[in-house]
Amino acid sequence: MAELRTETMTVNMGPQHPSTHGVLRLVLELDGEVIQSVMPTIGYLHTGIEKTAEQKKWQQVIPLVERMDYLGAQSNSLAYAMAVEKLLGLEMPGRVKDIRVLIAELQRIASHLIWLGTHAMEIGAVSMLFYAIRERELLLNINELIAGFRFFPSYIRIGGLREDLPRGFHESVNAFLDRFPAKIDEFEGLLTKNDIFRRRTQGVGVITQDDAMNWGLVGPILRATGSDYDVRRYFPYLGYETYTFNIPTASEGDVYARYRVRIAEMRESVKICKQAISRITPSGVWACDDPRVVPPPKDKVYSEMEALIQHFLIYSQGFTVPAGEAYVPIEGPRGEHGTYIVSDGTNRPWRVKMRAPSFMAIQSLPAVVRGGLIADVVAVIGSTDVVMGDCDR
Amino acid sequence: MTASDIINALAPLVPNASFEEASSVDFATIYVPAPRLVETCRALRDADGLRFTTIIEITAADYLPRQPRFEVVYHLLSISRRARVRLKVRVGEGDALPTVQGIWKGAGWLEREVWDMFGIVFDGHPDLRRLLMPEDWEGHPARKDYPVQIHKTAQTYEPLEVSENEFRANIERDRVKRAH
Amino acid sequence: MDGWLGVVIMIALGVGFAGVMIGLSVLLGPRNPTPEKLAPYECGMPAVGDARERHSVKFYLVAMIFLLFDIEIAFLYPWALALRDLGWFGFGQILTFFLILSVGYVYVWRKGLLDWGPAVVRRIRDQRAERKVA
Amino acid sequence: MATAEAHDHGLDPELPLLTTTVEKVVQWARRSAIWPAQFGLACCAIEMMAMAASRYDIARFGAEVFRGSPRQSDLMIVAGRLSRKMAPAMRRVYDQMPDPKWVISMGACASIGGVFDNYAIVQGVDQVVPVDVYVPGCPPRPESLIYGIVQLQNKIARSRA
Repeated sequence: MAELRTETMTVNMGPQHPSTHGVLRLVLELDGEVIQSVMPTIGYLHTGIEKTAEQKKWQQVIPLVERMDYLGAQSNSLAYAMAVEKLLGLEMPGRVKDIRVLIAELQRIASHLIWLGTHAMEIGAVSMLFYAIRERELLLNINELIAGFRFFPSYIRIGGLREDLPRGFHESVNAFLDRFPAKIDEFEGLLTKNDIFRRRTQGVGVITQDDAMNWGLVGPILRATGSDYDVRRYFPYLGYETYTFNIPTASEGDVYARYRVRIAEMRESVKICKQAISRITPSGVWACDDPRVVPPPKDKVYSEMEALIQHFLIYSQGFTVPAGEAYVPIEGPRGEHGTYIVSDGTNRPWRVKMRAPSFMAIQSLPAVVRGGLIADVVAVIGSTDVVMGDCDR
Repeated sequence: MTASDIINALAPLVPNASFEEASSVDFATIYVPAPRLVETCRALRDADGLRFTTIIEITAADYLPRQPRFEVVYHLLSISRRARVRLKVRVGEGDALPTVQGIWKGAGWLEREVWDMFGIVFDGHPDLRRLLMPEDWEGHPARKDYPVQIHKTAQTYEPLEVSENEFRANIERDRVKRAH
Repeated sequence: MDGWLGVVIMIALGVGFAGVMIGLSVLLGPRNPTPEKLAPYECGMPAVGDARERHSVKFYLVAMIFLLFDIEIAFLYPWALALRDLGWFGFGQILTFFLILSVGYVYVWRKGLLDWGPAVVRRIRDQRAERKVA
Repeated sequence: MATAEAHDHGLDPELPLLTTTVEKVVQWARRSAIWPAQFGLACCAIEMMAMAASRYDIARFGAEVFRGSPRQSDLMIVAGRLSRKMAPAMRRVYDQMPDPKWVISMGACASIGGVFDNYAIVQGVDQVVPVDVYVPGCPPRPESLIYGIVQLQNKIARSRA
């Protein structure tokens, strides 16, 4: 067919769209169905969290930071808490570290489940959404156990945890960990060898390894291109070096490779959780012993004068963090999370900036999708696991 | 890799540049003079001993009472060397920084966000527009002298239809050149 | 003539059901056509360009090909009904009919009209690569 | 102030023959198959998905069909924080929904701006669209959203056709 010069059509894949994982606007320039160029516009969920965080005390910023990347809420608060603890120079006892590893890995599984559900649904496997969310409900039950709240438990605090583990925590986590690998096999049975899914995802949205590095896409996207960079392995924190797990990678760098990497990551997370839960004693120390930061246990507050004063000081005035800046990277579900905080020595942060992996993923979208079809845009957005709260902050 | 190692490694590549080592609790932090920024970044990325191939983050902080007012912060990562570095550049009100988008493609939007939030212009940036705020927004919200709450009712009027060249003209109009 | 009663009832039911549903919604539904409501919907944004633009030729070509082969199938129905008494002669006729149309099918295939999905994308990419090389 | 004009659900006034029973039937039909438009903004959207999924199944109340385009939906669940840049888009989507239409403001951020009292968030969706039911919570549990939808259904049953 001779190359007919056709006028391109500009179509808005706008903020209110079922498959843009939130409020992302893509202005597509189309020749027939082949995409000539994409111009993403973000900011439709810009919440000014960093500005609000500058008005709050250190401990009050945790609920704000959790609502940035609402699918990886616990990994956000973990990144923020560790950054502040590094400035304070606090060292967490072993048990607190293990509990934090367990919570971060459970959060990764929950985030990957939502990714799997919505990604497969957008490609056509609608029932995957219901299977994935059913498993996620069990994880939300565990969140309810530790904090009474399904979605943003705020269980990780600066200086340790909110309180000790509740009764029945070990049983419910072990029940989930025993049941979940069979569920992953069931999901894989549905999708991995499914010819429609493979035809829609293989060879689509290919990102090369040095492109991924150049775009700053450190995370599952980079691991799908062959590099085994994972913050848990390259810059270990919370004692990750003492856990035995491997880093799943793929080499093609397309949508199907990212799918395989995340599914294998879920299996690795189950392995880490099993090792973590076996180390954690049902009750024990749940915070570091710095009286300026960690409030005293409730019964002491009612009986002793000093504890009452300490409790009052912490919750009225907050604590001061020595001046300086810190950035502690952790491996969130979408890639490297980290909070760059600047403190001027008062009880309020001077600057809080969360590093957003989804921001970098959307930025690289035009280069990845050019020349593909409209349906490929949907598959690529799904595979980069973009969360608009994380991108717009 | 401590800050002094990096400065020594950079010395031959970026001749007589005044790097300052800053104290930090986590990883190497270096103050870079604004005119030498692009050379330093290119050297950091390409030099064998450094290989900082990944841009992690570009952000800024507004230290209002202090002059020069802003500090633009670049976080870089070297996967092969397992090293991180934080470059800091002091920028005054209304000054401009050269863009590093030529070195890392990931820097494009990060600089657009710093321009949108702090009003720091990046020279040579191909598409410097507002990123997070609406196109017709006045003021740069993340500055310390910008109020947290601006009691303004939500503006909901928008034209019903926009022709394609109007759409492109709007984009062109919002693009910031180094004019002001 | 007796067979036609069933057809008439079926048509009456179909038209009746559709008519009642649309009639009810026209009768009972409130109507206030504001200009925003009548504007083309583009995901909440002002529509870029108007809807009646020059579409790519590929859409029309595929429509024509569909028309062609759909009518071909339509001819099969009466043939299938009368297959018993047509016998081998009828079978021969349909075979020539198919041969002629399959020539058209092969032509369309070789011309690349049918590859709509990734094949088009790969071909465009190769052409672009060649142009870059040349 | 975008006047939160009461969008009329009124029927054609020229139809004198409408008796209360027909009105009751019409209201029953409208409320038992209320199709929400997909207007998920932020974290509440994930809880809305959890509500539509198998554990808190909203299909029991006839509202599980989440339509992608506002043309086929008659309920807009504003799930999440509405930023100033998104307000015109939301008003446009609301205008393009056919009458009769209702709005549920899900979550504290949509209702009053929630924890984000700053320049970027519209402090309450009722500045942009007339809201019928406010569901508190950040994010509200799926049960409380279902309770909100049931309250809306009662409201439809009470209101004139």
